[in-house]
Order: sequence, then C-alpha cells, then structure tokens
Amino acid sequence: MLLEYAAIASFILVTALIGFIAIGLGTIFGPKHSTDKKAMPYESGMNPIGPGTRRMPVRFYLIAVLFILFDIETVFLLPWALVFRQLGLFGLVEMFLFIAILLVGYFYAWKKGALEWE
Amino acid sequence: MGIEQKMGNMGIATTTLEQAVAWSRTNAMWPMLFGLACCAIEMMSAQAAHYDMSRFGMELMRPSPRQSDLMIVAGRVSRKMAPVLRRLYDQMPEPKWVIAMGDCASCGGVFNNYAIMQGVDEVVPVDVYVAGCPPRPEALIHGVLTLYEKVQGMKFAEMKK
Amino acid sequence: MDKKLQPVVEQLEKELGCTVSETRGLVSLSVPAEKIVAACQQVKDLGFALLSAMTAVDYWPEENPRFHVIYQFTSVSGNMVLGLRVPLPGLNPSLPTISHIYRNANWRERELWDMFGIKFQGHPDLRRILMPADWEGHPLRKDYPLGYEEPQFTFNFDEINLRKPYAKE
Amino acid sequence: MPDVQEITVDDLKHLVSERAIQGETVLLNMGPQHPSTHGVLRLLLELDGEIVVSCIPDIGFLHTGIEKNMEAKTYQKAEVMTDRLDYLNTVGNILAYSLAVEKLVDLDVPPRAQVIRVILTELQRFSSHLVWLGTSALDLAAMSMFLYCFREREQILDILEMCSGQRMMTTYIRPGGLWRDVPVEFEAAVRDILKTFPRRIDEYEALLTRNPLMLDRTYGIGKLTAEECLNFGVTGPMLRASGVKWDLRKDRPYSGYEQYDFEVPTRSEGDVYARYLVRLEEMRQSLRIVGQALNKLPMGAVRSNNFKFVPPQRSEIGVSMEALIHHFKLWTEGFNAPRGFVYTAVESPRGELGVYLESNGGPKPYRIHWRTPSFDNLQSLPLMSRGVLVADLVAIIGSVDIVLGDVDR
Repeated sequence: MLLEYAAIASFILVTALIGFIAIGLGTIFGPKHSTDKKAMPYESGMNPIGPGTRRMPVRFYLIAVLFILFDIETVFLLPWALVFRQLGLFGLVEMFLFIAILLVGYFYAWKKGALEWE
Repeated sequence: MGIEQKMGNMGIATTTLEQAVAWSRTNAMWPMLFGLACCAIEMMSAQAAHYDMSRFGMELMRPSPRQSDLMIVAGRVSRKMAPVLRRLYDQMPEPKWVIAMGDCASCGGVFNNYAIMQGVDEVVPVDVYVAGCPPRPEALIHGVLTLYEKVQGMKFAEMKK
Repeated sequence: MDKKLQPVVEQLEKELGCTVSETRGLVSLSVPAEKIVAACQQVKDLGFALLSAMTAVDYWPEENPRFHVIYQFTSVSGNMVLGLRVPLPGLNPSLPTISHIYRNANWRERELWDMFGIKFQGHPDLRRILMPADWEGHPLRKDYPLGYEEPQFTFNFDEINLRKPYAKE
Repeated sequence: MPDVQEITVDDLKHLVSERAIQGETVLLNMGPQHPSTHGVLRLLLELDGEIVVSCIPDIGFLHTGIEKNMEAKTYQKAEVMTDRLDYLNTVGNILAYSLAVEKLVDLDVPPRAQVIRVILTELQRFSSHLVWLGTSALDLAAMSMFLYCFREREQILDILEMCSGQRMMTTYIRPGGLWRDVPVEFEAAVRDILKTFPRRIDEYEALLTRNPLMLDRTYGIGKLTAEECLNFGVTGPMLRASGVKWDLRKDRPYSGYEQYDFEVPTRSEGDVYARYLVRLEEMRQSLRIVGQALNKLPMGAVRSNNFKFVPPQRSEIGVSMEALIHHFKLWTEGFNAPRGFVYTAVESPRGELGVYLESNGGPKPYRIHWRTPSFDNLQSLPLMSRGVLVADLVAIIGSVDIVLGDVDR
C-alpha cells in the first residue's frame, strides 16, 4: 500500500530539490555586500517619506481574501481534471455543483460591492 | 563570489567554473529600465522588434533595481538627477555593471554647462562607454557585446566586487 | 497691426496708459509693474484666454530696468496675439503674481524665480522648479557663469584625469 | 556629490491635505525612475489606499540649461541644441528655430524648401504619435502595440536618415532653407509610406478603438473641460480633444501650410479616450498633407541665396571667391542679427511650440526662450488626477503625452 504513495513522495522530493538548488546556490555562492543604502526601501530613487510601516486600508485585505478564495477553487479543479475520465458523469455533476456554490458566493460579493474599490 | 574570496587564483582548475559562471551571467543580463532622454528612445528602438536586443539575453527591462544586473544610463544626467542615479546604483544587487550610453552620459556631450554632469563616471563607475548622439541601436548592441567580452574575461580573483 | 487688434490695444492704452510698440508684426505694450494684475485681468476679459508664453530677459550691464518680464497672450476666439512687457529694477526684482487669473502662470513664475530670482508676491508655492532645491544663484542671469568645464582631449588628458572626481565603487 | 534630498511631511504642509500630516493618507514617490512616467518625471502622490487624493509633480530632473547654453553659441552652432529639446519632434524644433531666425533677419525661403519642410514635419509628427501610441498602450498592458508602432517608426527614421544621415537628431532644416536637397530615392520611400501606413492605422483601430479593456481604462477618465484647458495653457491634441478647434497650422499658418487642405480633428468629451481618437485622426491627416505636398513638390534651389546669412553650397566654394569669403565668415564668426525680438509659434505634436528670440545685434542669440507645450500640459495633471485610481493616473499620464526634454529644457 505504501508503494502507491512512493510516486507522490518522489514528485514532492524532486520539486523541493529543484527549488532548494536554485535558491541555495544563489545564497551560498552569491556575493553578499549589503550597505545601508541597499537596505533602504526602494522608492523610485527618492527617500521614502514618513514611517516605513504605514496603516494599510482594509480594502487591500479584502481583495487578498477574495483572491485566495477563488484561487483555492481552481486548485481543486486541477486534480479533478486529471481523473476526469474515470469519474464519469458523477464527477462532472459533483464538480459543477462545487463550482455553482462558489458562483453564488461570487455574485454575493459582486452585488455587495466588494469588487469595487470605493 | 563568496567562494573565490577564500580560494584566490587557482588557474587551470577553475577555468571551466569561471566560464560557467560567466556564461550564466552574460546570457541573461537584465538591464534596468532607466531611460533619461533621447538615448532612451534609441534604447527602446533597440529593444523593439527591428533590432531586438533580446537576442543577446536582454529579454526584459526590469523597472526596479532589485531585479536588474545592468544599468544602461541612456541620456544626459542633470545635477538634480545625479544623487538619484547614485541611489539606484547602490540599490542594485551585487554583480552589477554600467553602460554609459551616448555622449551625454559618457562625457557631457553637447551640453557643457552648469546643469549637466560632465560624464556619468563622476556618479557611478562605468564599464562600457557607447559613443554617439544618440548611438544607433546597433552601436548599443555592440556596446553590450563588448561588456559581455569583459564579463567573460573576468577571472575569479577580479570578481570580488 | 491687424485691424482686429486695433480696438483692443486702444482700450488697453486708454485704461492703463501704457506705451505700444510693434516690431516685426508683434504688438507689445509696456506696462509698469504695479499695474500688471489689472492689465492681465483686462486682457483676459477682452478674450485673450490663453497665456501662451511668459518669460524674462536680463539686460545685465544696464542696472535700472535690468529685467523685462514678457507675457504673450493668445486669443483663441479672435485669433489674435498680444504681448506685455514689464520692466523691473535689478536689486530685488518682485512682481505681483497672476496665477489666480491664468493658472499656468503658476509654474512659469516658479521658473522665473528659479532662473532669474524674480520674486512673485502672493504666489501659492514659490519653490525652485528646475534646479535642485539647495542650489545657490539663478542660472539664467547674465552674470551667472555658464559652468563651462574644459573638455578632456588627448593632449590634456592626464592633468584633467587627476582632477576629475571619479566615482568610487 | 550631495545625497538624495531628505523630505519630511511638514515641509510639504502647504501642498498636501490635512489627513496626510496626521498620517492617515500615504505620501508615495512615483519618482524619477518609474516605468509609466515616460521619462524622469517625479509625482509625489498622496494616496488613500488606491485613490489619489492629490498629486504634486516635481520636474527638473532633466534640466539641461539649453536656453543658457544657446546664449553662448552663434546662430549656426545653436541649431545643434534645438534637436535635443523635444527629442521626439526634432524636425519641429529646428523648424520653429529656423522660422524665428528667418523672421529676425528677414530671410526668404525657396518654395521647394518650404514643401520639404512640411513633408518632414508631418512625418515627424506621425512618428511622435507612434511613440506616444506605443508607450501609452504599453502602459495599458497592450504589449504588441509597442512592437507594431516601433516597426512603423523604423520606416520613418530610415527616411530621415536618408535625407540627413542621422536618424533622430537630423538638424536638416537650417535658417534659410535646408542643409541640402533630398536624395533621389526620397519620393519613392515616401510614396511607399503613403501606401502602407493607412492600413496600419486601421490595424491599430481594429485592435484598440472598440476594445472593451481599452474603453474601461480610458473612457471618462481624466476629463478636462475647454475652459479649464485654456486656463491651464493646455494646447495641442489635449485642447482639441476638449472641443476647442485651435491648430496653429490652420489658424496662424507658417511655411506654406495654407496651401494644403486638411481637417483639424476635435472631440468634445476631453477624456483620455477622446485624446486617443484625436491623435489617431491627426495621424491620418498628416498622411494626407504629406500626399498633397509630395504631389506639388516644385523643383529649384533648397537654400536662399542671401549669402549674408546662409552659407553657400559646398560646390560653389571651389569656384567663386565671394562664396569662399561668405563661407568662412559665417562658419567662424556667424552673422550679426539686427537688434529686436521675435516670437514665432509652431504646432508640435504636443501643442504650441513657441520661440521667443531676442538679439542685441551680436552673432549670438541674446536671449532665447522655448515655450514648450509639455510644460503647460503637465500643469493640468494635478487637476485631472484628483480622486482617480492609481491605475487611471497611469493612463492619464500616457494621454498627456509629455516628453521630459520638452518640460525641463
């Protein structure tokens, strides 16, 4: 039984390895020469005005949450698309039900004006 | 690089690694989107379809200094712009090079007056000077290839900067 | 002087008592400094809706009217062009602002302050516009040096190379 | 070399609103190095989240002191400076300077030179609108427009290079006519442009004009009424997009523009979309003018034979003694312009480009002031950008079509 999971484990292992190699080589061998100017926040060449961390309006958070919500929806679609053939009609109806529920949520957010900035 | 500070000049043993490093640096050197004046328009023509600087690894003009390796100073640097230019150069990550594109960036060019820095080498250390006012796109690409030869010729000992 | 401009100039002359001069088809009235706001208001009411240009000239060796501030007005509806000239003494030249009548005079006056050192009373935000904020002197004055640096040729390469402040890493 | 100037909130007190001082709104630099400011323009934005509360432009980062530098050069040598002013409209700059000098010293220009001047100015207007269309569409994420527009622009640059040997800084027009006659292949190259470019404009129209993305980003944004335009000294396509039919080529014609019939496109909405339509229509009108001018291209000299002010042809120098004397006098000392002042204005792609030229009898311009359109067009930016989203501010900056060499001189 353990063998079936070997494929997924090796898949995760390889992707993690590629990630670490790409970034790891850069941090180990890359020249590190940090000066105070380099650490300053980049504001198109000028000095930033006022404190670094400023009060962010809540709108940004709302948009971030909406994005995560609908992004997870597409994450669920991916594995479904792989086994789409074997699931047959049941899989199709099930997924459309899932999408329909989320569409209701989308229209609710739209009508409540969450997508408008104002 | 970090490792060669310890190893110093190892001659034959490290040639292939130097070439590998130099190869990786020259085939994806992203310039910073830093157009000042007339040379910027010629730089845009060099980036556009007809002259296509992307053939030499300059696919993207990164707007922020954090993701760029090369600063092409394209245009005349005024006294008010010089500190900003220096700040942007400081904020670029370490293996960085500078091309002074055009006469105004190389030596003040036509404008020898109170407002223009007489050559950008008073602000940032320059690697390649491209002559012309404005230099043709081919001249800029020739300048880029000269920079590549310079980078490929670098030994580990010199890469300490 | 084309005929459309004739009545306008006479009316201005009558009310403001300024002298008219015409060179090469360009009509310009010379207005004393204190009457400039009234003149501009008058010109605007006469249909000159566009302040197309505003600049100054520095007649440096001549001390008394050292500066001439020049206003160029364009009447879009009547297709006419009119100029106003204001002579200013050299010591600390100042002029009332007209940025409340013509909004684009705002930056023009800031540029004249930056380049010539002509103060504009009542200007909402008189800062330097073209030069760095901590720059001394007013570059476009005739007694301000051009800032000419000796170019580096082959024969004088080494002397200049020593003096040239190359940027460190 | 001084460091970047440190600005604190309180020395901007008189510019920003009350909420910025309490720290409620964010003061952000959309500074000199920014992909969508089309050059080194710095906008100090006061942001309430995504909404721009107020925008304070700060210019001067490309101040080149051209006016001061031209005072130190003779009339011939100062021509070189004019190309570097509005580097997208170099032929237009040198045309304005030449008209001013010709008016100052009463020089006549042969008809052939006047027609070639009109052809090159209109081609330069077309290429300037192409750069505007390419970069402002690039700001609205239409990446392919940038590549199409620069492909067309290469053809125009080839023509300019064929005439003058230089792609951008041609200095081809001189006071008193042209530098030399156009080469033989000039007419064929311009005919080829007249054949292919109208189709290319239709391609741009097909791509952008009824594109819902473009409409959402540009329709009804950055509105300017006609009265506000005139009050801010805005001229050119921005003024015509607000409904005022004012075009110097039509109303105060110069260099023979009255012979050609072309329309002056105007719209009434005065928003970013109207400016886009006005400029696109102007590109078509430019081609019409080039076509008519090419058909009536007269033969004859391209330079006035008044050798007091215009250097003679190279070929004549070997033959006649007077030509040699004139040649040396003009190129070493220059000519002494009579005392007086002149103001001439030309219609550049951005608006009224005026030259105030004053001479005190010497060989050098005593005072030259360039009335550049972008300097005044940019002053209306704070008015247009009050209460818009930052993304719309990008579209508005694109529609104002500023060139920083023009603004800072």
